[in-house]
Amino acid sequence: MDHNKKKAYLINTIAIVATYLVFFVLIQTKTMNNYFVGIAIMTCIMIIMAMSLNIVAGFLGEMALGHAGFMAIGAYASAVFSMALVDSGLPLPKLFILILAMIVGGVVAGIFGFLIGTPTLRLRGDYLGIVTIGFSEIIRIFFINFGPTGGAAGLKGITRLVNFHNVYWITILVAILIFTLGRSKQGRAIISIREDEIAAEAAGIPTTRYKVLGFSLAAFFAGIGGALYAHYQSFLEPSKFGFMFSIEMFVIVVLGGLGSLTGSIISAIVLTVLPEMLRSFSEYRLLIYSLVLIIMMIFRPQGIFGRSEFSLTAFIESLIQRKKVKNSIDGGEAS
Amino acid sequence: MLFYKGGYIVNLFLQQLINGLNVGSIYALIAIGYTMVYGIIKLINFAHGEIMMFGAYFAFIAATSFQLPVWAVLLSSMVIMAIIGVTIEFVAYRPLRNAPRLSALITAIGVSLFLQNLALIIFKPDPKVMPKIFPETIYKLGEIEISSTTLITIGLSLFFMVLLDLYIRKTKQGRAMRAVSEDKDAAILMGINVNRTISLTFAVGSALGALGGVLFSVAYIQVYPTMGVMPGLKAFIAAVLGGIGIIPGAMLGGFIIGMVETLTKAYLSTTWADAIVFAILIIVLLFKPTGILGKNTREKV
Amino acid sequence: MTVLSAKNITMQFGGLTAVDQFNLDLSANELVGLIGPNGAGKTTIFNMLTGVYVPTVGEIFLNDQSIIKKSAHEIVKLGASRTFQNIRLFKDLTAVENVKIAYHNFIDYNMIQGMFRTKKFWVEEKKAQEECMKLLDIFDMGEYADTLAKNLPYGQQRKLEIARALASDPKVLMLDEPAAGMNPNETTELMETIHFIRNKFDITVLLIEHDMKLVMGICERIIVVDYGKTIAEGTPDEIKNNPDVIRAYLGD
Amino acid sequence: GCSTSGGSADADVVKLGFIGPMTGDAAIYGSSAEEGAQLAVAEINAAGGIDGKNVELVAYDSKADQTEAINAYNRLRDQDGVVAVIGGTLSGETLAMKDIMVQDNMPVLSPTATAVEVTQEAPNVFRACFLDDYQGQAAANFSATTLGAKTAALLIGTGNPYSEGVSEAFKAAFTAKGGTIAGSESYGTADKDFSAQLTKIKEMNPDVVFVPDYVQTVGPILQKAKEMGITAKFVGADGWDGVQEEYADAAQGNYFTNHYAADSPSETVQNFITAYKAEYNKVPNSFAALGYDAVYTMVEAITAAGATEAAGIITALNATDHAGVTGTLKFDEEGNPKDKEVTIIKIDDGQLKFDSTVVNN
Amino acid sequence: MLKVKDLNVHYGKIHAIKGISFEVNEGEIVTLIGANGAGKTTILQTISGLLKPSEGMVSFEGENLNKVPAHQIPMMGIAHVPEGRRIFAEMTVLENLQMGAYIRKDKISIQEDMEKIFLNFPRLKERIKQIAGTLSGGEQQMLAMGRALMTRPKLILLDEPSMGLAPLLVDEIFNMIQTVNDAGTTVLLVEQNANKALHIANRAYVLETGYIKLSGNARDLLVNPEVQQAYLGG
Ligand SMILES: Nc1ncnc2c1ncn2[C@@H]1O[C@H](COP(=O)(O)OP(=O)(O)OP(=O)(O)O)[C@@H](O)[C@H]1O
Ligand SMILES: Nc1ncnc2c1ncn2[C@@H]1O[C@H](COP(=O)(O)OP(=O)(O)OP(=O)(O)O)[C@@H](O)[C@H]1O
Ligand SMILES: [Mg+2]
Ligand SMILES: [Mg+2]
Repeated sequence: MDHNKKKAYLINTIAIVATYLVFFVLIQTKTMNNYFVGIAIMTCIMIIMAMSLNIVAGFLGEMALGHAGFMAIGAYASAVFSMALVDSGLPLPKLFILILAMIVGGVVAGIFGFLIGTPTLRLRGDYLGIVTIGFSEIIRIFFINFGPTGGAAGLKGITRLVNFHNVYWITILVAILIFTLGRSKQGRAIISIREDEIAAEAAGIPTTRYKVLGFSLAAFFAGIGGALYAHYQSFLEPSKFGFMFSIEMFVIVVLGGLGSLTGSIISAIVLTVLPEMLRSFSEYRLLIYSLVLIIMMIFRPQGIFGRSEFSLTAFIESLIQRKKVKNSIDGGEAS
Repeated sequence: MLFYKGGYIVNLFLQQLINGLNVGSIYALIAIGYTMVYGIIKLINFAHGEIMMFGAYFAFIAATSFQLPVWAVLLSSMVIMAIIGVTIEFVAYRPLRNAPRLSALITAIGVSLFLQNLALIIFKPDPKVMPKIFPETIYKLGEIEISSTTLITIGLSLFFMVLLDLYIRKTKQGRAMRAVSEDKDAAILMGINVNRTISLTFAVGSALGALGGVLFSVAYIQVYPTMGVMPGLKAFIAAVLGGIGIIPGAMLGGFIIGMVETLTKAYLSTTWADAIVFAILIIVLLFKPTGILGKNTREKV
Repeated sequence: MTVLSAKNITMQFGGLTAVDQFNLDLSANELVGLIGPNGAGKTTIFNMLTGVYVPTVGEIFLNDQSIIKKSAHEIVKLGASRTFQNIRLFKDLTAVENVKIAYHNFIDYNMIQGMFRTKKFWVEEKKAQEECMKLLDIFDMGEYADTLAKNLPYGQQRKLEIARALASDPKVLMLDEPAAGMNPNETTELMETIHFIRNKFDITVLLIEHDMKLVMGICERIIVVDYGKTIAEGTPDEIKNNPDVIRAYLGD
Repeated sequence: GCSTSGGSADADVVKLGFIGPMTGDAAIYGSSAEEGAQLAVAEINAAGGIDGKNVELVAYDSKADQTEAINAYNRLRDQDGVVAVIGGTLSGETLAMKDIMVQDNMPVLSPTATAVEVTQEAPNVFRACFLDDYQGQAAANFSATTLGAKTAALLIGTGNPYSEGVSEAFKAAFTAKGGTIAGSESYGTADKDFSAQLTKIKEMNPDVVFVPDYVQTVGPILQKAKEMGITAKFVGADGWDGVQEEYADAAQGNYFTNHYAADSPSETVQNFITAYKAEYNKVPNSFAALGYDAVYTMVEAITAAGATEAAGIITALNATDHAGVTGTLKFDEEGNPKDKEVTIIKIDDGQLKFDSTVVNN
Repeated sequence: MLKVKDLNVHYGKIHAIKGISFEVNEGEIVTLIGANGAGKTTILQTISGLLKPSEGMVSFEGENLNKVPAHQIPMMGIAHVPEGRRIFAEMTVLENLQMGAYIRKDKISIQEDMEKIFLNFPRLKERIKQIAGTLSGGEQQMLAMGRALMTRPKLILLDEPSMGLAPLLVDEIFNMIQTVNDAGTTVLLVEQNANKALHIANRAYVLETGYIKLSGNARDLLVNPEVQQAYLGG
């Protein structure tokens, strides 16, 4: 048991480092140009957004359709903070500013998650969904009308602090944290609410508290995603954080499988890269994209991975296994 | 003088109320379609706004290219959209009948995007101007003006609401719809043709959506590919506000949203109008978690 | 010593009085049956005792502490837990996870420690796993630990629900028709299990059941309700021969 | 060396990039500008291209979304190897790309992005349209002087920087000329129902109502205003172009500021209109005209530079003196059009009639 | 009347029914008994068309049911009281009963049947306007039974009708089954309460994980030591 766990850790660590090294080499040798790097960065940000949304939609089982709102809060809060920090002229290293900005973005968004979640989480299902849409629209309208952050014209002049290297490791860190959250006492409590709220109460879970916790955590990580976004784009426009963007994130989560973090990751990659691949189809692009969406859902209604996680260890083992079986058959024939 | 001033303020207010009633009745019609489909398969049919948009395009074509009379314009658009609605259900939603609800929601989003972009390719992005298909007269009630279009819109939505509500509550087929919405297998055991019942619901819902689309485009003159998005969202909010799945609720919600929106623009702030609509929705839901007419049934354990 | 007591609790739904000035006193370590015709209000009594419903009138004390208006999870923490008439498991979780969720209050690490997997996390999780496995073993369910609840046979699901209710270390355990849907053999087995856990955990058991073999077989005291009111109370033998009970409930 | 594996290898074509919204709510702007631009490219190629090399316009949809725009731009640069970019079409998307464009020193000419910041601190970024405040000022001057208006009401699209920017300038200039702003009303970008605002404007009874927005918004506003019996003159900005088509009745007798007049005797203008109609079977709007001019200007600069290398093109752009459909285009040191004259158009009988020109001092 | 031949049913990869054959003759009460998960519910659901068999066939009065769409099966005269009752929880008691009569046209006879049901279950009459979902467990069971009878079936499939019922009602339900049967309705009964089931049944089949293990006359099975040991509690 423990041995297996150690093996899994090792394999996953190797895979993470190896993936990074591949990208590192590709970027250093300019095999991968800025266009691809840009897509890779956006993909990482979308992975964070999808995983954080998965806390609410997958773990908690609530239909949250306003994730872009929290992302907006995180983006604006962190941007205002980092702009002030840069203006102050303190000689701080870039990465340090970025990390501080991320924390600020995450915490502010988390606080909003808490404030919004506390009164609204007693609503169920579709009613909660509509309320989350409502809040995120209110947030967007606020930024459109709020002069100090540039209003509708947007907030300009944010220092670009994000590059592939830091965003990759931050994404990995967020992924690990959300993963371990799901497998902790707190995560189990949140998941039990999804399974059956009344039973969860009867099992002694303070459901309201854990709902708010799940909601705030999701908002916190969305805020981090927003902070990264702000410091990658260096320009923020309120219109970006509209209803369709929330929907886009929601689609990623459902397509990957509600509750499956690896699903979110794969699906975020597919759905960020796919539209880029379709770019040359110009106006047919969204038509194809929507068809792909419908067809994928029809053939895989529970999402790519359902509720389970993709396990690299198990995958490798099954590969080895198959090879062994094949070998033994081969051997059999030879003898 | 003072009296005159007071009367003038009241008139202005009444005029704004009528403006609100007009928008509201369109939201109400669209919301009824949402609510019906939701009622039966618990699916937020995100494509409903696009059904509305296509309905408007067909009416536009019927009115301009074929020069059909009003009733034929309305009828043809409603019939065509009913067929398209049923087809969409058959192709995109039926395979997901037993899938998790959120998956069907994603399909609905897919269908919505698909239709919108299809319209963009077929009809191009520039708005078409909807001809005035209703005889245009302005009625004056003292200082207040009501156009015939407004009256027709309000009348039609009230008519359909009452009709549908009676249908669903009182007729056998209506009961069958509710039975299907609650438990499909049990409905089959009663001898109900579930697929046909669902198709029928989609047909009715889509026809109403189309009608809403036509009225919307007549009231606001234009037909364009993204026209369904905003009214679709507002109508959805209306349906939720009134208590989703409940037809009079959709109607009530539609009128409330229309009123609130107009009065906010008139007396509070235009920029914040949408935010205020949402804020009211949220506040109402906090006090009445299942919408205004929603029953607060607790799950029996 | 009284563990759980209800004073004149009444529950009204609209015009319907489902439970009417009902009184209850449970002593430590008792095994009490609550029976009565369908719709008599038994489940509703459970719902009030466990905080699912707030009584329209009346008072409830658990270990001399009023639990009226306390939420369900607080009452669990104070020592009363239950099972449901229609099984309510966490269907997509494994059996052991179901139990661990109810063991929640005895796992001691905070969220940060959990996310960063400190030493404390590992120690506590190991303890939780062991304790929950012990509970499953009591019900002979060890082999099913990693099976998803929804894939368990019906009888096992019922037992898992009891195991889960025990994980919160209750003083009072309330079982709502635990034998429903079980065949006579399974019922007999369940009877033994209930007896066993009562003694092992030293708890009070309140039990709703329509299977007279089970009720008469293990209950020390039986309360009969009809139309929300107690109509009889006594030992199994007394109840068996009570004419009111025979007329309203048992039949002849 | 920084030669990449991108598609720039094809030496026989000169690739220009184009970015603008072609789907979604703002699709009309992007696609109009692209149509104008494509028309220009076709004409240029028919006339022999750039030193015999064909020009190719690679156009990508920005979906009016900043991330999309950045991706599109990155792709144009890295994958398609364009030598210059026409775009973006909207201010927002252009601002989003600006930083990277400046870093790359990519020659950029936006046909239609009107926000002030677009060209600031960006020596490589130019634009073909005049700025928001420029035409707002012109409209105010025209209203006060030519129309003799004493009071004006404004109807502003909030959340739309264009509408806000032009209104702001109008307000300032109109008051400076001694006029009074009777009040201003606003609406959101997605609004379709203007009855509440117009009911209030009717009560204000101003001489002039200034409504700087695009046709699809202005049309219904004018229609509604007419239905409600509002008699004030409506004045607008270049977004009105096209209003004579579908809303002739409602727009009758009103004015707007524009980049060019379709009934201008200028041969360039008439040729453009004829060609555009032939190609797309509709009348061009000012987005199309600006897209068209932008391509010609850029191609002239590339030809003048004699090479497809950025620094040369930018130098050449700075020396531009192009007589286009939308007037003579020269750039000031910031990259904005210099002394561009604003044309005042009157809508009359479903036609756009040249009324006068205004040059702000 | 009802013939099941070589029936195989799968849930995805799970092979729940593995080649079962049996029949029910007109006027009989036949009972299926067996442990949890033996496949009793699955068989009933296949008969009423809710599940499609992977192999084999079900025929009713000579007609192959596999070819009949599920919603037409009630019209042929088969009613099904499903496991877990499956009443329409948000409708009133009355509306539930009306749903049972969905396939019938004759208003007068519908009314008569309803009165009969109220006679058997006076509790339902008391609660006629109540939302069915708020009924107690036993009340819901009565409603489910009443609803099925409203279709006027020739054959009624009962899936654990006594589950959760008070002893008095259990007797009543079994009496009712007898009455219904006496009135000419054939009954296929699935029960955990094997003792009672075998007492009223003519014939019985004993199921074990997808197979028929034993079959025969109900009286004989009642005294069969194997059955006593496994299903009658000793
Ligand atoms: N939420 C509710 N709304 C309305 N009536 C209710 C509600 N819950 C229960 N009732 C009614 O209260 C009465 C008591 O119900 P309860 O479920 O407590 O009965 P019970 O004794 O548990 O019966 P059974 O043995 O059949 O489970 C019933 O008549 C039921 O219809
Ligand atoms: N929806 C389903 N998906 C997968 N397997 C199922 C499903 N329903 C039943 N099964 C399996 O099929 C087998 C037969 O189940 P069935 O419900 O028919 O048994 P039963 O005899 O009615 O049991 P019970 O007495 O518990 O009602 C069981 O092994 C069960 O686990
Ligand atoms: Mg009960
Ligand atoms: Mg069964």
